[in-house]
Amino acid sequence: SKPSEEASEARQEFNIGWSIYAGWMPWPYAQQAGIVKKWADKYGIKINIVQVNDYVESVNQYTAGKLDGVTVANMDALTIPAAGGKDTSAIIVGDYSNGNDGVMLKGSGDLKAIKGKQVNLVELSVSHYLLARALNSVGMTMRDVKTVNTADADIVGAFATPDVQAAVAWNPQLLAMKEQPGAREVFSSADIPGEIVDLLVVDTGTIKANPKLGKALAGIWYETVALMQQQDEAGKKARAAMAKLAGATPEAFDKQLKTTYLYADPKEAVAATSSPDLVTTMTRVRDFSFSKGLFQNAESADAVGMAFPGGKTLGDPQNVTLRFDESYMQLAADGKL
Amino acid sequence: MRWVNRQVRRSDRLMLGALPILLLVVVYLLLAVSRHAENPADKILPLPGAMAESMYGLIFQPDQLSGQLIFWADTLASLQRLGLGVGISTLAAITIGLALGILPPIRATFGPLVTGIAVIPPIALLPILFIALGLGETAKVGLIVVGIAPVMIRDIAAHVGELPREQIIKAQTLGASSWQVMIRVALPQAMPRLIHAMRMALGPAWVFLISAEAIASDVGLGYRIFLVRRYLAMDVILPYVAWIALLAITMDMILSFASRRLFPWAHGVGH
Amino acid sequence: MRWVNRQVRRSDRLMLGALPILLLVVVYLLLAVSRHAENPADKILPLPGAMAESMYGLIFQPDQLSGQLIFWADTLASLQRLGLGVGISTLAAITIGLALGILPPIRATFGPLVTGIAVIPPIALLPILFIALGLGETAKVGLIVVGIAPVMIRDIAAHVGELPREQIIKAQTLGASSWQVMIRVALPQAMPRLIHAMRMALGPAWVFLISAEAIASDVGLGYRIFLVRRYLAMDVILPYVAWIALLAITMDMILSFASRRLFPWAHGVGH
Amino acid sequence: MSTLLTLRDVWVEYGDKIVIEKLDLDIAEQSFVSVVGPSGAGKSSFLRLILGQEAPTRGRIELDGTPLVPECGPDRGVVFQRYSVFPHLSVLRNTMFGLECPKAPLSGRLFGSARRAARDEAAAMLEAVGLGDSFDLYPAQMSGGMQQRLAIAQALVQRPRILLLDEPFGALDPGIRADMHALITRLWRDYSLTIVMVTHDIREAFTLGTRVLALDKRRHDPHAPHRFGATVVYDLPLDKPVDAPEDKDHSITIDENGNN
Amino acid sequence: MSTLLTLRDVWVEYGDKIVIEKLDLDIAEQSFVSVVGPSGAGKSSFLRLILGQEAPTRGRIELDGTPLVPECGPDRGVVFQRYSVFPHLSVLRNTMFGLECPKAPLSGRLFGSARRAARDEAAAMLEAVGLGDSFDLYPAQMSGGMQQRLAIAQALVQRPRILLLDEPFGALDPGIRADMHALITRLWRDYSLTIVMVTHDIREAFTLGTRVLALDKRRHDPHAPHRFGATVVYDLPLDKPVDAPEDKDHSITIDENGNN
Ligand SMILES: Nc1ncnc2c1ncn2[C@@H]1O[C@H](COP(=O)(O)OP(=O)(O)OP(=O)(O)O)[C@@H](O)[C@H]1O
Ligand SMILES: Nc1ncnc2c1ncn2[C@@H]1O[C@H](COP(=O)(O)OP(=O)(O)OP(=O)(O)O)[C@@H](O)[C@H]1O
Ligand SMILES: [Mg+2]
Ligand SMILES: [Mg+2]
Repeated sequence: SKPSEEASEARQEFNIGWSIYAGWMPWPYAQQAGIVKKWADKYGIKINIVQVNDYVESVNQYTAGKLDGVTVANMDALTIPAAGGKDTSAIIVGDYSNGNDGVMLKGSGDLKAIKGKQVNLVELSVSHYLLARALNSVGMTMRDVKTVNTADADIVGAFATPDVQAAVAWNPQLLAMKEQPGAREVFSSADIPGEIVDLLVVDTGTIKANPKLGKALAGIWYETVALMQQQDEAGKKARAAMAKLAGATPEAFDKQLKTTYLYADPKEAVAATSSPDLVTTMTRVRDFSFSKGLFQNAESADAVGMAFPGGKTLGDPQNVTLRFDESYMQLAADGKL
Repeated sequence: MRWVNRQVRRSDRLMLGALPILLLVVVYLLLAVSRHAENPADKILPLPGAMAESMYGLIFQPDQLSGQLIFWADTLASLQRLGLGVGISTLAAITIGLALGILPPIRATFGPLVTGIAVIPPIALLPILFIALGLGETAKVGLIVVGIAPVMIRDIAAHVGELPREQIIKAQTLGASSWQVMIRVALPQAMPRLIHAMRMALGPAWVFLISAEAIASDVGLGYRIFLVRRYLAMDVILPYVAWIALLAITMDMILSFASRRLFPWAHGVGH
Repeated sequence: MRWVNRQVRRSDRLMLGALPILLLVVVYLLLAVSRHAENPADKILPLPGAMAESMYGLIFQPDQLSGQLIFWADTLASLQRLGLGVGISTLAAITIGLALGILPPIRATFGPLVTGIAVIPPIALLPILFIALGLGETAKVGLIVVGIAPVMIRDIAAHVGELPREQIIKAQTLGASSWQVMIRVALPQAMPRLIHAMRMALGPAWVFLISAEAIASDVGLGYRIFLVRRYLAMDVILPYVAWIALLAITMDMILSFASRRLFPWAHGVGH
Repeated sequence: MSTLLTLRDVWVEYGDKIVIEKLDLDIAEQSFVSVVGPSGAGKSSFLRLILGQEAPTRGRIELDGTPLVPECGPDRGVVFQRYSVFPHLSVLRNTMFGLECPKAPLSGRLFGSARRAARDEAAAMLEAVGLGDSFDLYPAQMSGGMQQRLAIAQALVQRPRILLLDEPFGALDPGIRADMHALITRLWRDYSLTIVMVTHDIREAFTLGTRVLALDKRRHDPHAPHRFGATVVYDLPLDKPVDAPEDKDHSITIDENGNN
Repeated sequence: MSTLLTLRDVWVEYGDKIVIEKLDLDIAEQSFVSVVGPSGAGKSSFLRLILGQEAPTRGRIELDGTPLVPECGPDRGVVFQRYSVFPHLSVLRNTMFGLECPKAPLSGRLFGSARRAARDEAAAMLEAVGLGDSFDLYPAQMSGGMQQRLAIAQALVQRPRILLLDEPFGALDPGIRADMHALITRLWRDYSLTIVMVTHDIREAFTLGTRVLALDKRRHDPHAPHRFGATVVYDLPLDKPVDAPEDKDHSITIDENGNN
C-alpha cells in the first residue's frame, strides 16, 4: 500500500523507540552522550530516543504510528508492521545474532534430547524461529515438541523451576539461564549466522519526506558503534554505560557483545544488505511466519511483499511493505554524512 | 419530581442501560471506518467483518495441531482457573475474614500480615511464586488467589468488625460461644457482603488470570490475547475482550441475583 | 473469657502483629541459607548481605550518566503516578459513585456501562490503552484509573444505595433538593467508605502501576523490577518489593488514621 | 376549617399481605389527629402514605384537592420511629440542617450572619427539648430518649405545614414528656400546623388531639390473618377548646379504644 | 433473699463526661427492680454495667460475691433499646436461637426431634407475645412494636437467671402491654428470675416492681453539666405480696420521682 499522505510531510521532530537488547544499546547511549543531539542539530531536526520496556509493545507502538521508527528483529519487522500494511523501511542493518539467541536444555544429552519435551519460549518470535531451525537441523519438526508461551521478562524465573526442562531465549536472559547449574545451550544463533538480523526501521513515508532523519540516524549509529568498538578507556566507558542502561554488569554486557555480530563498518552492512543471502534468509523467515499464521488472513506466503537493494523483490510486488534500504548506510560508507 | 425519587421502570431500565454502550459501539465503528478509509490494512481498529472472520475460524474450525476448537478450549481453561482461584479466595475470605473480624486476638496477630500481603503487588514477586508453585495450573490459580484473597479478607473482616456490638452481646446472653457467634451471627450476616466482595474481586481476578496466562501458558483467553498481541491482531483481541466482558457480566448478574434470592433481608425487604 | 471478648492491649497488639511477619522472615532466611549451601551462586533467594550491597549502590551512588540516585528517582516517579491515578480514581468514585447510588435515572443509564468497564480486565486492553494514550505518563496513570476507578465507583454506589430510605425522605422533608441530599446526606456518609475503598484499591493500584511500568517506562519501581528480572536479580527485586510494601502499608495506615480522625461517628463512638 | 388531605378507598399491600384496607378519610387543616391502634396495625404505614414515602397500592390521596405526588417536601415534617437523625452530624448540625437547605441551594451550608442566625434558632429549639448541653454530641453518643428529642427538634425547627409524628414521645420520661407536650401544643397553635401523631398513650392521644383515630382490623380470620387489613374503626372528634392549657393529670384511661 | 449483685463506688465516664457517679447498690435475688429516671440520666449505661457489656471506669461489681467479669453468658438475658434482634433471621429463628445454641455447641443448629421441640417452645412464646402469625417475617418487615415483642420473646424463651429490660414495652399499645405485663409477671414468679427493668412509665414501674430505683444527678452545675453524674436518688422497696395479681388501673402518678 501507499504510505499515507499526512506522514509524508516534512517534519522537525521524530520519535525513535528502542527496547533493551545488546545490539540496540548504542541508541540510548548515544542519546545520553549527546551524540544524538549533535547529529540532529547538524540536520536541523529533533530526535527523541524513547525507551519502551516491553519489546512487543515498542513494535506495536510503531505500527500504531506513535513512533516514527523502532529497533526490531527482521522477523518481527515482517510479521508486525509489514504484515499489518504499514510500509516500513529498514535503514540500518545493525547486527546479526551470533549466539545471542539459544536453545537451552537441562540435564545431559544434545539437541535430540528435546524430542517430546515441553519448551518454554516467546511464541511467534525469533525464538520460535530459532527452535524451528534447530529442530530442522536434526531432522525433527515442531510436532516433536510442545511449546509453552512464556513472557520474555519471566523466562529466567520460569527456567529456574524444576517444571521447565527446555527453553529458548535471547540475551540478556540467555546469559542468566546459562548460569543456572545443569543447564546447557544445545543450539544457538551462531549455528545459523546472519538469519536473525537486528534492524532500525522507520516509516517509509516519513523517511521519504525527511531524508535528513535517515542521514542523522546513520550518523549517530556509526559514530556510536565506532566508539564502543574502541578498546581504549573511552570505549570501555561507553560499553560500561550501555551495560548500566541495560541493567547489566559491564562483564555480562561484554559477553553479550561477543555473541552479537555488529556491522561496525557501514561498508560491511551495505554488503550484507545487498547480498542474496538476505533474500534467502527472508524467504525462510516469511515461510515460517506464514506457516504460523502470522500473515493472518493472507492466501499465501507471497501476500506480503519485500524489496531489497537493487530492485529485487520477494512476494507480491504490488504490496511491498518491507523495504531494505541501504542508501543511508551507503552514505555513511562513503563518508558523505 | 426530584431526581432522587425518580424510579425507573424495568423495561426503561434495560433501554437506558443499553444506550451508552450502544453509543460507544457506534463511536468505535465510526473511528474504525475512518481509519480504514485511510489505510485499508489498518490493524488497530478492525472492522466487524474482519473480527467475525477471524473469530469464525477460532470458534468453528479445529486447530490443525491439537484438533481443538481454540476459542472453546481457551474459554474452558480460563474459566476453570478463574473458578478455582475465586473459589479458593472466597473460602479464605469467609473463614479468615470472619475470624479476623470477630476475634480480637486473631485480628491483632494476623491483621498486619494480611494487610502486608494485600498491599504487595503479586506481579512483582512472580519468580518466587514460580519457585513455590511451579509453572503449571497451580501457579495461575495461585496468582489469582494471592491477588484477590487478601483484599476480600480485609473487606469481610472490616464488615464483620462493624456489626453492632449489641448483636454480639445479645448472642452471648442467648448462650452462644465464640464459635457460635461466628457461625450463627457473623457468618450469615457476612454472606451478602461476601457476594459483594466477590463481585468487586471479579475484575481483578480476570486481570491476574490474564497476567498469569500471559506469563506461561499454552491455552486460555489471556494466553491467546497476549500471543496475538505479537502481531497486533486486534481482530482477535477485541472479540476476546468482549467475550471476557460478557462472561464477567454474566457472573456479576448471577451473583447479584443469588444475593437477592438467598439473602432477602439484606436487600431492603423493608421500606 | 470468650475469644470474642478478649480485647488486646495496644502494646501487645504491636508485638502480636509483628510475630507472624518475623516468622516469615526467619523462614525465608532458613530457606535462603539452605539454597546457598547447595548452590552458592543461587539468585532466587538472595541473602541479606547481597541485597544490602545491591541496594547500597542504588540508594546512595548517583548514576554516572543521569546523575540521579536511582532508587529515589524510581520511588518519586512511581509515587507520582500512583498518586495521580489513585487521586483521579477517588474523585471519580465519589462523584460518579454518589450520582449512581442516589439518582435512580443515572444508575439505570450508566450502571451497566460502569459494570461493563469494571469487569473488562484492563490488562487485556493494554495495546489499545497505550495506542490511545501514548507512551507517556498519561498511559500509566490511565491504566491505574481504568483499573481501580470502576471498582471504587461500584463500591461507593452500592454503599450509598443502601443508606436507609428514611434518611433520604427525612432530608427532603427538611427542604433538601436532590443536589442537597447528595452533598449533605450521601456524600459525608460515603466518605468513610471512600477511604475504605481507597485502602482496598491500593493493592490493585500498585499492580497496575507495575504492569504499566513494565511495558513502557524508563524510570519507576516497576520498571526497575522488570528490568532486573531479565537477570533474575532477586537481590534488587526483593528489597524493591519490601519497599513497595512499606510504602503501601504507610499509606494504608495514614488513610485508616485519617478516617478515624475525620469521621469519628463512623467508627463506633457509641458502644 | 378546610379539608387538607383526602384519602379515598386506599389500600396498602405488601405482597399478598393486606395492611391497610379501604381507608376513606378527610383530614382538616390545622387539626391535631391522634392515631392509636394495636402494634402492627399499620399506623406507621398510614403515616408513610401521607408523607408520600409510599404510594398506595390502590386508591387515591389528595392534598389540597390535587393528587399527592409520592414525594415529600419541606411542607411536611416527620419524626420516624427509627433512623430519624443523621448519624454523621452533631446535634446542632442535625437541627440546623432544615434551616440551611432551603436558604443555601448550592452548598447546603450557611456562612456568616445567616449561619449565626440559624445556629441561634436551632440552639433555642434544642434548649426547648432539653438538649441545651449536648450540642456537639453525635447521635451514637446519645441515649435513646435524647435521640428522640433531637428528631423532634429537627422536625420542629422547620415549621412544616403538616407534621407527622410516629410515637415521638415513646422513650421519654414523664417530666420531659410533659415539657414536650407543652412545646408541641404551643407550636401547633402559633404556627397553625396540621399534626398527625401516632401514639400508644391513650391519655396523650386525648389530651393533645382534636381528633382521635383508631386503626385496627375490622375482621380477623385466624387461618389467614394477613388477608384482612386495618382501617379506621373509631373516629372521635374532640370538641375541645384549642386554647385550653395542657392538662397533665387528665386521668382518663380508655384502653378499650386502642386495641382488640 | 440473698444478695445477687453488689455495686460498690461505681463510676462510669465517657472521656471527661461523668455519667454515673459513686453508685452503691445491692440487688437481691428474685427481686424485680424498676429503674426510672430522666432521659439521658444513665439508665441504659447502668444496665450495660450489670450485663457486663461495659466495665466501670472505677469501682467494683460483684455477682454472687465474686467479681463480675466483663462478659455475659446465658445466665443473663437482655432486651436492648435498639438492635435487639438479628436482622438475618426470621421471627421463629430469632426466637429459637437461644434454645439452639446451648444444645448444639458445634453447629449451633438443632435437627430432628430436638429441633421440633425447640420450635414448639419458641412458637408458644411467640404466641404469648402475640406474634403467632408472623413466624416467617424478617425484622425489617415488622412494625416497631412487633420487633420489640420479638426481642422480649427471644430473651424470655431462654429463662435467664437475671433479666435486663431496657424500656421493653415502650412501643406497645395498652392492650398488648397489659398482656406483656401478665406474661412477664408469670415468668418471673414461675422461674424465680431476677429482673431489672428500665421504664418511663411510672405506673408500670410500681405495678411490676418490688423495688423502684430513681437514677438522677444529685447536683447540677449549669456551666459544666457533664461534670456530675447520676446516682440513685430514690430507692423505694415495695412490700407488696409477690403473688398479687397484676393491677391494671393502679391509678397513681408519681412524676416527682422520675425527674428534676
Ligand atoms: N460514647 C459516648 N460518648 C459520650 N457520651 C456518651 C456515650 N454514650 C453515652 N453517653 C452519654 O451517657 C449518658 C447516659 O446515656 P444512657 O443511654 O445511659 O441514658 P438513659 O438513661 O438510658 O436515657 P434514655 O432514657 O433516654 O434511654 C447520656 O447523656 C449520653 O449522652
Ligand atoms: N416490607 C414488608 N413486607 C411485609 N410486611 C410488612 C412490610 N412492612 C410492613 N409490613 C407489615 O405491615 C404491618 C403494619 O406495619 P406498621 O409498621 O405500619 O405497624 P404499626 O401500626 O406502625 O405498628 P407499631 O405500633 O408496632 O409501630 C405489620 O404487620 C408489618 O408486618
Ligand atoms: Mg409503627
Ligand atoms: Mg436508655
